[in-house]
Amino acid sequence: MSKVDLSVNIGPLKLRNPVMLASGTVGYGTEISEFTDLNTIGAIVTKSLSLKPRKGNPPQRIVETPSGMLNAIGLANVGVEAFIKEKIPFLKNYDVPLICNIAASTIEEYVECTKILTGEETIKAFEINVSCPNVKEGGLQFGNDVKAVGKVTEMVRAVTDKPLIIKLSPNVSYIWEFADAVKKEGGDAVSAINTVVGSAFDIYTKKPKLFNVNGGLSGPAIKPVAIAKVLEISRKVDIPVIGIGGIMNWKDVIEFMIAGASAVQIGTLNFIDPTAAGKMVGELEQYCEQMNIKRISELTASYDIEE
Amino acid sequence: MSKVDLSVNIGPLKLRNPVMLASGTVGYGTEISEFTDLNTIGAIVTKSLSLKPRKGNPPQRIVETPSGMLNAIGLANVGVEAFIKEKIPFLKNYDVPLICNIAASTIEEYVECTKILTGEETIKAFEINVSCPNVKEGGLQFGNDVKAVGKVTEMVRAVTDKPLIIKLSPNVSYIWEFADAVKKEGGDAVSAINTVVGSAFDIYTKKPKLFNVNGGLSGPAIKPVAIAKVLEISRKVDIPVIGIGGIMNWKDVIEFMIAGASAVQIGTLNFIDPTAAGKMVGELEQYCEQMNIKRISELTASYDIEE
Amino acid sequence: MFVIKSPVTETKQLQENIFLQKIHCPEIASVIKAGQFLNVRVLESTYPLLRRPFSICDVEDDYIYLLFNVMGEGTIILSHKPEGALIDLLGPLGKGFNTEDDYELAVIAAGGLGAAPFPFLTKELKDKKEIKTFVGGRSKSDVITYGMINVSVATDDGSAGYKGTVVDLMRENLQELKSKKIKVFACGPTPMLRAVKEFCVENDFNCEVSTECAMACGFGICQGCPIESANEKDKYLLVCKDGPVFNIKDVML
Amino acid sequence: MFVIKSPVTETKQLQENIFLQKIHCPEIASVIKAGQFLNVRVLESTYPLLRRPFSICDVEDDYIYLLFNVMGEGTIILSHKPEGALIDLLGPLGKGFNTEDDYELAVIAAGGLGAAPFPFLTKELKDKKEIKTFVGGRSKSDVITYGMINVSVATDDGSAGYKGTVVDLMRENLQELKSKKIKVFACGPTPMLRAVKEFCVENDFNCEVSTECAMACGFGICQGCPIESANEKDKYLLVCKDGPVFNIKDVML
Ligand SMILES: Cc1cc2nc3c(=O)[nH]c(=O)nc-3n(C[C@H](O)[C@H](O)[C@H](O)COP(=O)(O)OP(=O)(O)OC[C@H]3O[C@@H](n4cnc5c(N)ncnc54)[C@H](O)[C@@H]3O)c2cc1C
Ligand SMILES: Cc1cc2nc3c(=O)[nH]c(=O)nc-3n(C[C@H](O)[C@H](O)[C@H](O)COP(=O)(O)OP(=O)(O)OC[C@H]3O[C@@H](n4cnc5c(N)ncnc54)[C@H](O)[C@@H]3O)c2cc1C
Ligand SMILES: Cc1cc2nc3c(=O)[nH]c(=O)nc-3n(C[C@H](O)[C@H](O)[C@H](O)COP(=O)(O)O)c2cc1C
Ligand SMILES: Cc1cc2nc3c(=O)[nH]c(=O)nc-3n(C[C@H](O)[C@H](O)[C@H](O)COP(=O)(O)O)c2cc1C
Ligand code: FES
Ligand code: FES
Repeated sequence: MSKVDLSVNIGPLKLRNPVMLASGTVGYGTEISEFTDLNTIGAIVTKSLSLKPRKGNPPQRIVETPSGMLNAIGLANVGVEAFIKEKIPFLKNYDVPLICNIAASTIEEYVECTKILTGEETIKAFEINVSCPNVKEGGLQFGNDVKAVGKVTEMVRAVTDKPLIIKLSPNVSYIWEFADAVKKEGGDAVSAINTVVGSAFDIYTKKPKLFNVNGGLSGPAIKPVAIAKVLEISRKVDIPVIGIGGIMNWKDVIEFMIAGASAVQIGTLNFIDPTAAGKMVGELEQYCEQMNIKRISELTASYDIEE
Repeated sequence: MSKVDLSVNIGPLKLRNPVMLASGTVGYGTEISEFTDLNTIGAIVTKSLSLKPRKGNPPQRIVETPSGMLNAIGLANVGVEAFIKEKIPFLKNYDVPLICNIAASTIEEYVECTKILTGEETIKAFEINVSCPNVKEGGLQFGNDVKAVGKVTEMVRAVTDKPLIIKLSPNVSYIWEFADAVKKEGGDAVSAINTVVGSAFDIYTKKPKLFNVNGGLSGPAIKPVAIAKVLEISRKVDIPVIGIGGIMNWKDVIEFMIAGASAVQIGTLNFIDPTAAGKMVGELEQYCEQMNIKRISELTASYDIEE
Repeated sequence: MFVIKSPVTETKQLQENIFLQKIHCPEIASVIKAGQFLNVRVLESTYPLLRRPFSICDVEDDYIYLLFNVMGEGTIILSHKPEGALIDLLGPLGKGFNTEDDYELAVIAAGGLGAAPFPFLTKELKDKKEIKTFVGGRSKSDVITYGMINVSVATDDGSAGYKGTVVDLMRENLQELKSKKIKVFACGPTPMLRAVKEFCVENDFNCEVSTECAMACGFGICQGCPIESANEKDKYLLVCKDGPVFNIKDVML
Repeated sequence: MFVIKSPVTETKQLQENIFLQKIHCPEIASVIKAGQFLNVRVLESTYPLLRRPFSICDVEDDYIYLLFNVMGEGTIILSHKPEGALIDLLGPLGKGFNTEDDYELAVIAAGGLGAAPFPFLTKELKDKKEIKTFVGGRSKSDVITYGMINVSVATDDGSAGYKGTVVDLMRENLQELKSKKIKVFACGPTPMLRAVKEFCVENDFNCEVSTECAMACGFGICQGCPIESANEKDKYLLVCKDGPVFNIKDVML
């Protein structure tokens, strides 16, 4: 047995270690399970689910940028019903906490999805995506409006007793205000950050490289931004934070935890090295041993900042 | 003589070409003049000037990040007075439009600086930095508050007839609202973007890598973000935009212009290749010739987006 | 599927801009099929960040071959890999060509770098079927015939072979093609694939095309590579997982 | 100042982790002075984005030498440059050592990689002044004596030479140092430089130190490299432009 306690609590949600797989970067777990033993990671978050299946945006959906990538997938997903029928059975084979990420165009749809899913025993928590910048009719207004985020939290809270995480948009002036609204309305934690709005043009055709024009920037390019957002929330609001954005290795995980994260999610890295998340767990343990840290949770918000 | 007309207008300000050097990345022109013939570039923007000299932040002020860098210089500058006495005489030797960038902690200080400088014939325009994230006592509140930005524009407008550019912060929900306020209050143009707030921690000492904790992210990492912001302003507000953020070569210049920029500024690249900005001008001309573009200004907001 | 670091054993410049790279990778060599691809991480760095997809060009014992042209940063780096350098491969990915159908003559149609998957397909087919290959390019220097047999060449500018597109050339040979039970295997730029599709639909030829799309993951987790399904309305298939080889009946090009 | 691409002609591994790189660059070789530095772009890529500063280690005809240890991405890439590879140099930068003062004995104090500027300084001084060199490191493998003369070694763990810091060793030799008119030239980690300063102030020795700081530009335009002035209150000097070599009287360490 290891001398280091790698388990972490995100409010009422207990994970065996802080390394989760981020929404939209592992589908529903099937493909990644060929590379990473899901039983070794902290939790898996599904691709954003909506009430009905979504086709997603036409191509091109992906553009590479310096140390990052833009995506405009358009929340392509199988819908809540097919998820329960076709995807949950596979995930039942694993002993890994399943977190359902939900995206919707209206508050009612968020509530409806949660109601349907909350009865599923396999689902251990909900992550509400209020911040996906790619869906034109919805998403963005929620993510950028403190009141709407508060309202979504309140309404979803009313229909589930499971841990409730709100995933925040970085594309706002003060992210802590959103975390504060989540806390006030009974949310258990926030995830920070979703992707940063970005765009790119082809200089010969003058067309946007993404069909959707704007996309979400992810990957190491945004890590400093994500660290600043996690720190901002951590210093201002007493709520657990899940750190996300550009994590490429175990060092980045530690950096997020120091800046205030209770756990982290691995996103874009899964595309580049689908074995990486699993491997990090052991490396985190080594760091803790080397630094004489008994419980990894001690790292959360352990920043040494002179005031 | 070239067949391509490279000149651009930024409201009342006419430049011989769209390639400007960004504030804080060329000091007051002395050092860069050893590498780039200032007479060949579009304009030079000074390091942000404040009423009194500023010492700036203690080290560490610079951190490299993937395809980017964080800086927390703290607006170190010689102050308005020394600028006039010691720096303007050097710049008088060149036939390059000099744009004075001003940073301040109060609206009164902005006005005061502008009043003092507007009499200097060498100064061709003002760029008001409302968005520097590194000065704790000032700056940030302006940059994130639409009313304050409107107010600064109005007050500075009242004391100068020279072209007035407001440099906007990207760290806001809707940058177009700020551009709109600038336009309403009589500003001639906006510059977008200043740096994106970011942070980084050392995982062994748990200290922030920057003394100031937060810094401004610049370089190619932020280019997609800057492109999206320029596009947002261009689609919503009828005001000239100066595009800034992560430009590494002439292709990036074209991309910014297509997305809506009338001209651009080169920042971080000056540190890496101080000859680059000068070299771009010829490359822009070649592109125009190849694409059969008679005036480079035709490129501005020439994006081909299906609605 | 493997994520594996394997040594480059040879990088040969076939033509201006076009490279053939030999890699020692028994794990992948022993299982990969023609039409499948690998997603290659060219540097252990954040730039380029994403892997680059390449068709499997050929397999020889424990060795695999990639055929690529230098497009941008990723392929420049790849082309400079010295002997012995490790490259990080993810694969085999996607569905390969279905060679098992009922036909006598395999008709291969390659446009430019679309030649990449065909040396291996040729090897897989040559003892079982007759093969006729049509290779096109803008100009002589774009025509790649490496590893293919029974080749007719077309160039847009007439600098080699027939003057016209590869599909024009196939049309010229229509009688011969109609004389046997054939299956067409095509790979090349999308406009060419559209022309191939039209040609095959007209003549009721069975046809598989290898498609391309910008990709992030290459194995179905990012949803980055949609291609419209021809069978189900309002549904996208994934190029990386459901393809890259599709029967022309199944996708909208 | 030049921005110039010059070919690496040799990369020699001096010790575990420590490399000496020879570059053909007559432009810089003919003007650079000991204590000045170059800012090196290791790749034409956005990662690593910034140049990396390196002291000029030595100059020989048209060739310059860099001495570096492998720290991270940048120095890894540099250490792998094959013969003939071009690297992009910006320099000469900063102010070098002032060797012209009035003294008989030049006392060189190097800690670890702080040895880098001293082979060239030694060459500049050796016909004009007497030289005594103190070199320290944590352990034997950190001690670099390349290109230096009249060397005494100190290691923290006693695995080579004197057991203790390089300043402890200088203190041991205080009588000898006091017997002549000396000037101390020091380079190494900041704690070492502080100790050197203290030692020199105590004994009223003239002393110049070569300092380090995270840098972006290296030539005075980013304001990224402040060091507190000892003469003017509330003023920073720039390590890259006003330094990296400072007289200990002029800066707070
Ligand atoms: C299934 C598949 C098989 C392929 N097989 C081969 C092969 O065998 N030989 C070969 O030379 N090339 C092949 N390609 C194309 C090859 O992947 C690109 O040429 C390569 O990625 C270029 O990388 P680069 O860094 O040199 O170019 P850059 O232009 O600098 O970068 C390419 C960027 O564009 C994106 N991209 C790649 N392909 C496309 C596309 N079709 N449309 C839009 N964006 C794209 C990539 O994600 C990457 O970010 C294949 C592509 C696919 C999808
Ligand atoms: C004037 C000067 C002269 C130097 N001379 C030499 C020399 O001759 N030999 C040698 O081996 N090293 C020297 N160094 C240190 C050398 O620049 C770093 O070791 C090198 O940048 C490491 O790069 P890397 O990418 O391998 O390491 P990484 O750790 O991956 O990257 C280094 C990063 O840290 C920053 N950085 C560099 N130096 C420092 C520092 N002192 N404090 C904080 N951050 C820093 C850089 O900007 C860079 O972004 C010198 C530094 C300076 C300022
Ligand atoms: C291709 C792609 C698809 C994504 N889809 C979703 C999604 O459906 N729901 C969601 O909440 N976040 C989604 N994200 C955001 C990620 O979960 C994560 O917040 C973001 O990518 C930043 O982390 P990274 O830099 O590690 O990728 C997606 C990201 C990518 C790259
Ligand atoms: C070291 C540094 C100092 C800067 N100082 C200023 C400043 O004083 N005033 C200002 O308006 N912008 C300042 N900026 C922001 C740049 O002008 C520019 O908006 C930003 O860096 C984005 O462009 P880039 O990615 O091309 O660097 C500074 C940027 C850097 C990197
Ligand atoms: S490339 Fe990721 S799903 Fe196809
Ligand atoms: S490193 Fe830029 S001013 Fe010194």
